[in-house]
Amino acid sequence: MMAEPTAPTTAADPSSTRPPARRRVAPLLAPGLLWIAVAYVVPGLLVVVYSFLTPKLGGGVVWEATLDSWDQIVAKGRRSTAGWGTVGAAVLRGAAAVAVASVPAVAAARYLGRRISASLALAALFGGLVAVNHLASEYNNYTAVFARSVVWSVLATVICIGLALPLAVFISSRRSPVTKNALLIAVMIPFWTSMLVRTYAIRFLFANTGPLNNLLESLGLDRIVFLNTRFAVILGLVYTALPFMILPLYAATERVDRAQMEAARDLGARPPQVFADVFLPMVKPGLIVGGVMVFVLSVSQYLVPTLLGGGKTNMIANLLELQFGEAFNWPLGAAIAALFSVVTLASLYVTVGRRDQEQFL
Amino acid sequence: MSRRHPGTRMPKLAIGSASALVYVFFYVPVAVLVLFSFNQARTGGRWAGFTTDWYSALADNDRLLTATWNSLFIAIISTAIAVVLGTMLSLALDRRVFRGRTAAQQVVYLPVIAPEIVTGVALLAFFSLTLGRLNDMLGRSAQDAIRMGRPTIIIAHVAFCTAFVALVVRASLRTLDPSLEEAAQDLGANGWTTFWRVTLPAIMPGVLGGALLAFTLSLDNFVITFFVSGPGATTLPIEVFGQLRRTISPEVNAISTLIFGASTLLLTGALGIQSAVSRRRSRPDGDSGPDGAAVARPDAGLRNPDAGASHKSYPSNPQLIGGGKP
Amino acid sequence: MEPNHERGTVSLREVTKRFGDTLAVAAVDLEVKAGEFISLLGPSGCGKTTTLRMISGFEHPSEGRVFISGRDVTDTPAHRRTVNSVFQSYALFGHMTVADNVAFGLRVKRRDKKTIEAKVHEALDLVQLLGFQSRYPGQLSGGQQQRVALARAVVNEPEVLLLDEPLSALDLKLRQAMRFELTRLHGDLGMTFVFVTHDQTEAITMSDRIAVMDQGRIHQLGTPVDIYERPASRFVAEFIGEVNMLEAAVVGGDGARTEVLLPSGHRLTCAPVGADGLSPGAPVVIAVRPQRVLLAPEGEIDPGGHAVVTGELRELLFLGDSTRGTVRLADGSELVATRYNEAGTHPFGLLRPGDRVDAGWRHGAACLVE
Amino acid sequence: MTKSTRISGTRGLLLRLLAVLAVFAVVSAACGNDDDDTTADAPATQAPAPTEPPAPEAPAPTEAPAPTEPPAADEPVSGRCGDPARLGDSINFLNWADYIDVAVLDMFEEECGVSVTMDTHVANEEAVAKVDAGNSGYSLVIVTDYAVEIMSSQDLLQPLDMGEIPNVANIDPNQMDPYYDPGNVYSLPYQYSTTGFAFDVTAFDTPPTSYSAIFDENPLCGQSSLLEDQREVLGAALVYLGYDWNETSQAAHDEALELVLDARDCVTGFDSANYIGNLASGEVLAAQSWGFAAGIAYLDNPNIRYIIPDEGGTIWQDNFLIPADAPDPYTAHVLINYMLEPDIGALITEFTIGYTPNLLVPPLLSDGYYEVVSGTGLELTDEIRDRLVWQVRSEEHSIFADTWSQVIAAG
Repeated sequence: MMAEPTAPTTAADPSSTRPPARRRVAPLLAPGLLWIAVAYVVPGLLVVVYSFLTPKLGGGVVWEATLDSWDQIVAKGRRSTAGWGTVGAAVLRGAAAVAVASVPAVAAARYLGRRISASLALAALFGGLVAVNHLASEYNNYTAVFARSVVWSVLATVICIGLALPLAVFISSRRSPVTKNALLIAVMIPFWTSMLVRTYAIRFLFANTGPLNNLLESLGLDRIVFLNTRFAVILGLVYTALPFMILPLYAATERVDRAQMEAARDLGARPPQVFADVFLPMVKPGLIVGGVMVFVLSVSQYLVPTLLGGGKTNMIANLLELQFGEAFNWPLGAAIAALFSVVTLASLYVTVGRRDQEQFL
Repeated sequence: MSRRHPGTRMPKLAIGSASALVYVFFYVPVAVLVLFSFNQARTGGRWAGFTTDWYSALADNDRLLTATWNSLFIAIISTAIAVVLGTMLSLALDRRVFRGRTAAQQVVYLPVIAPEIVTGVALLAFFSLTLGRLNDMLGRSAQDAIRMGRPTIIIAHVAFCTAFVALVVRASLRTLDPSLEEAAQDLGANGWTTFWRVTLPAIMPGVLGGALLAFTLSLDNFVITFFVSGPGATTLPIEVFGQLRRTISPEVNAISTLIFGASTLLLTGALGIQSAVSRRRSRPDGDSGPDGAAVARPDAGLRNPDAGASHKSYPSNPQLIGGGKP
Repeated sequence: MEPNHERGTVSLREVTKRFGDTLAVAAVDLEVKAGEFISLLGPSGCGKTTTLRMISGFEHPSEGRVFISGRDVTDTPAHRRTVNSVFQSYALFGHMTVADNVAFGLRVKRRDKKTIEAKVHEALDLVQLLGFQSRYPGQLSGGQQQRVALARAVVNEPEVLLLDEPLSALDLKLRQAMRFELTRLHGDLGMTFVFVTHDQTEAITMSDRIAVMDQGRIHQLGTPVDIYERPASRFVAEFIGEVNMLEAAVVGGDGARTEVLLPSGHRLTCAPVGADGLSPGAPVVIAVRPQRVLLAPEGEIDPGGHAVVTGELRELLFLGDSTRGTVRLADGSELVATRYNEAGTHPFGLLRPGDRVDAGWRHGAACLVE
Repeated sequence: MTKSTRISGTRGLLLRLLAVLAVFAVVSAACGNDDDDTTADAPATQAPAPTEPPAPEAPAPTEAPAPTEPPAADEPVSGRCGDPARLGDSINFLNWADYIDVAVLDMFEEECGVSVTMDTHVANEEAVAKVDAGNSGYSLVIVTDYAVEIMSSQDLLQPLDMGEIPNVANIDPNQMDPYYDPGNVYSLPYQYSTTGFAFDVTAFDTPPTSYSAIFDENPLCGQSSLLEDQREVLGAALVYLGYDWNETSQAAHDEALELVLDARDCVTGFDSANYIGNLASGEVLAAQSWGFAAGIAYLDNPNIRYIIPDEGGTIWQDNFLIPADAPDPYTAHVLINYMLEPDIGALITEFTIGYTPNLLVPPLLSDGYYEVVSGTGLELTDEIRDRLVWQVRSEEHSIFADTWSQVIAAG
């Protein structure tokens, strides 16, 4: 009977909408919507306006319109020590990465009995990321920071998925709802203590003279520099954002119909096939929501690169902080922020896609 | 293709150990800070003997206590407002049809996807602009001027908390059988009664989950708070960030340990209550799973083997954390 | 026409419902008598649930008016209507006990405690669930939940009880038992039941009248016998029970009977179509229920009292309580006949697949306009 | 029976929420109580904490304030609290994080009845931005030299009324009339110090004397750090290359950038936050450092030494300021004067391990303080002073931010 449209999803013809429902929307919607609009939309527009104004020594702006900030962003894009050689090197590295990645990808595709072209596309994506990453590390400009932030955040998102998936499956396969909630709460509890303090504890653990390196040394291994490296920053990103992947992914896993997976097994699918063809599509909404949250959280992280990157491994937020802080160049900061927001939102829009977006929203 | 089911134990083991690893990942840093709070050495690193001195020192550390109180106060108020606004928003977005719904949706979830640092900066610009104008308009002098502080922090926190609450509550609204509300109306309940007696209890797990998330986010927010705080409104993360210039004082570890302990107790207590409630509402082995098979009951007329099947799609199971997603 | 003011009547006047561009219900007129058990029967998406929801107040008609007990309730919100519903998903309140679920409507109407307690007791007694008061819905079986939902609705003594596929979530045996239960309840309570279903057996066995719907329209409204024996359209005939459809053309006839010619060359007589017959040449369809079709060796059926066609017996299928024979006519169309099996005898005598057979039925099988 | 079940069912959910609130209420009540208790005994217990002696032989620097304490508690308010009629009840004070012994604030509150709400900043720019935003609510702000110039140029400050600050007579003339505030119209010195180079003496055969230890031949790759401060890092690079510390030419900056980027691979990080603890724990063995910070690290690790490299370093001074829109300028004047009292100044300097601009303070400082200063090598001789420059900041110095953004972009 579900075919009868009982809840149309688009704004319906006014005459067919029940008058009472119409009336009640505004009081429900207005307070929250206004609040968010005041705190987000208006200031957001202000940022755009600021990017066209003149900087003032001491912070803030002088209300004189200028294109300087945008000019500077473009100029900084040009003032780069890298040349075509770098681009060539990036292409070579990317190609090598594609070659290396496609071997296991094709093998996996054959094993899973799936189309090889999809695996090749994945390998190509990987190669593209490697190439972009190479460019990011060579180009000495804002683009580099942007690219780096995006690449690291994507990496953090992938790692978060890798860690959260087994955990979500583990939790949702517990039988008692109380155990489930206990495990979920155990995910949340550490986050009630200040993230700064926990990050400081991570610093201690990974320090050159910290317990981990002491352990390595006592095992007769060399000490490894963990802190202020990409490793530390990505670890920090994962640590900070992981719960935001676990919760939605768990919610999605909880709704997975086990019978379908059993049916797939019954039809002769191997476990990895069941995972890829049945399980993953079913938890896709959770992956999307979690992925979006982790990505956004990571790409704009300030504390993690500051505390664990030690000023040597920086992300966009550090650049913004410089302009709004020491540099006293709010308009340039605003321009970077505006560009950054556009890049983030656009990349989300492109990757998530319209249909899934509807699911997310 | 031959069937192959060996190693069914293997993935289970792998999943279990991977999960254990995640918990280790979460808790080792916490363990370190708990340990440090009992360490005699002032600067971390070496263990200089057990002490509870830092806890007594904490009692005298006004700055830290004030900052903690500020954080809690702001988190509680923001969460309270956000839960109301977020729930209302999710009801409007999920239960009503209106023009511009998509646009409203996009605005509501803006805080979820807007980079924090941009928001902080934008809010600073916005508040310094508007508060200045406001003070001029009201003719406030320097003494009684409206300025940044707890109110501005709360305005900012409520905004992003509302979005997260709306997200989580909407997820539980989506799994809610819409005819539940219709049934209430059908039985003569008006909008209010329906909401209070039927909808709210049914989505309570989502609402609580949203509140929990909002509270966590508000309590731990640094970047946005940093930009919009004012005199006397230093929160714990900001205080700690200031301390990082030297080294985190053991008192910070002590208060973090206390917060950790309190939240553990609190949530464990909540869990206990929840398990009692859910045990009362359903048979021992689950009220929703396919394994909630019917036990033969002293049923006067008709006996049937289909228990559980019918309400499976709309579990009333009070799950504390509703998850972030449909 | 003045709507009937008797308590328990429902009138739909030219009720139309559109969802965007979709026409869900198209100008439906329906008069439900007081105390009647009426079914809205039709396939998925035919508009029957939407029609029901316009009576209960969950949908507002795009056009037309809805009357309950003679009062125009078109603009009355659901919670002020004197009707109650049993939902397909039962929609029991999971956080309330059985007793609280049943008492909900009375509490909302602020009845006094004593009355509530007495009525809840009575209602639970009615559905044979006494002793389950303090259970939660999660602890009940599907059938029990179903009966709680019933009790919750009838305890309010609604003028009309609306049931939206209440049996569809139950398994076969339980469904059959619940049919009796519902019929019994209807008898006991004497209130008007509007019952939505896509299951023709349910509709036929329980209803006083059936409204067969498709694509937002009521195709036929009548007693189960009317609907079964004299389907008004090909859709109704096909939807209710199994039926043979034979294409034919009118060749003559009068007000009492219609002469038609089958493509296979047979001339038949069937019940009249319309008031004054049809002009020769008009295409019609003959609808014959399989159990009305006799099979016999060629030439053995008396063409006087019967309409007869001839063909080849393709197969005989044993169905347990009956046997089903399929006959292929000269033009390739097939005709099905069923016979109840009786102990020790072959239902179709000595007929075997491959035999040339006569298939015949008494004159008066339905003729339908195409 | 049915009813009670139902209610407790709903209450279960409510309870959960209430329980959350209840615990916080308890916590907050505890905070409230503590507020009342602290004032009495805070000064005694608070002071020692940050400068706890690392080794028994180092006399605790914190014993010093003790003799000054009794008069503080018992003396009549007279000279130290200004005019009671004009004095406010409370004052908002914006200071560097971890830059004052909070006992001072408690003493002021007890002695003069003014409660001080101190907020902290971690960058001058942050303080400037807050004041610049208007109606910051702060009556007293402490920022470093160049920030004073910026704020006065933006008309964010009000002139100080020296008549209300008699203790101005105590201030070292060397620290007065600075480039950033000629004639001390808007500011008075709070503490000052230098920026140089700190290292663990056991890590070097011959202690370094030049920035080459960081920029050219860093012997401690992975165990040394530079400050996270565009002006200090680029300034050091510029003087190492033979330019002026405040050089703004593009060519010089291109060179400096290259130098810093080369050094970048070897230092563990650009770090203004953790390096003090890192020096103390041995995580880092050499670091560009603020003078006072080297002293603090010395407290935990007596092998720490501090030098101003041959090429030079910076001298900087933190200052009292009263914003133009300060809610209570009078009380701010009184508080400034209070902090310029010798005993209070001693408390502050003992805590910060900076240099005091107050000529009456040095005799009051403890042996422990002097032990740290001489042990670390923090003495400010004339020879060293000659190598120090002030950081200047004006519009054209925005090139530093441009260059620095390249450093940030690099990794």
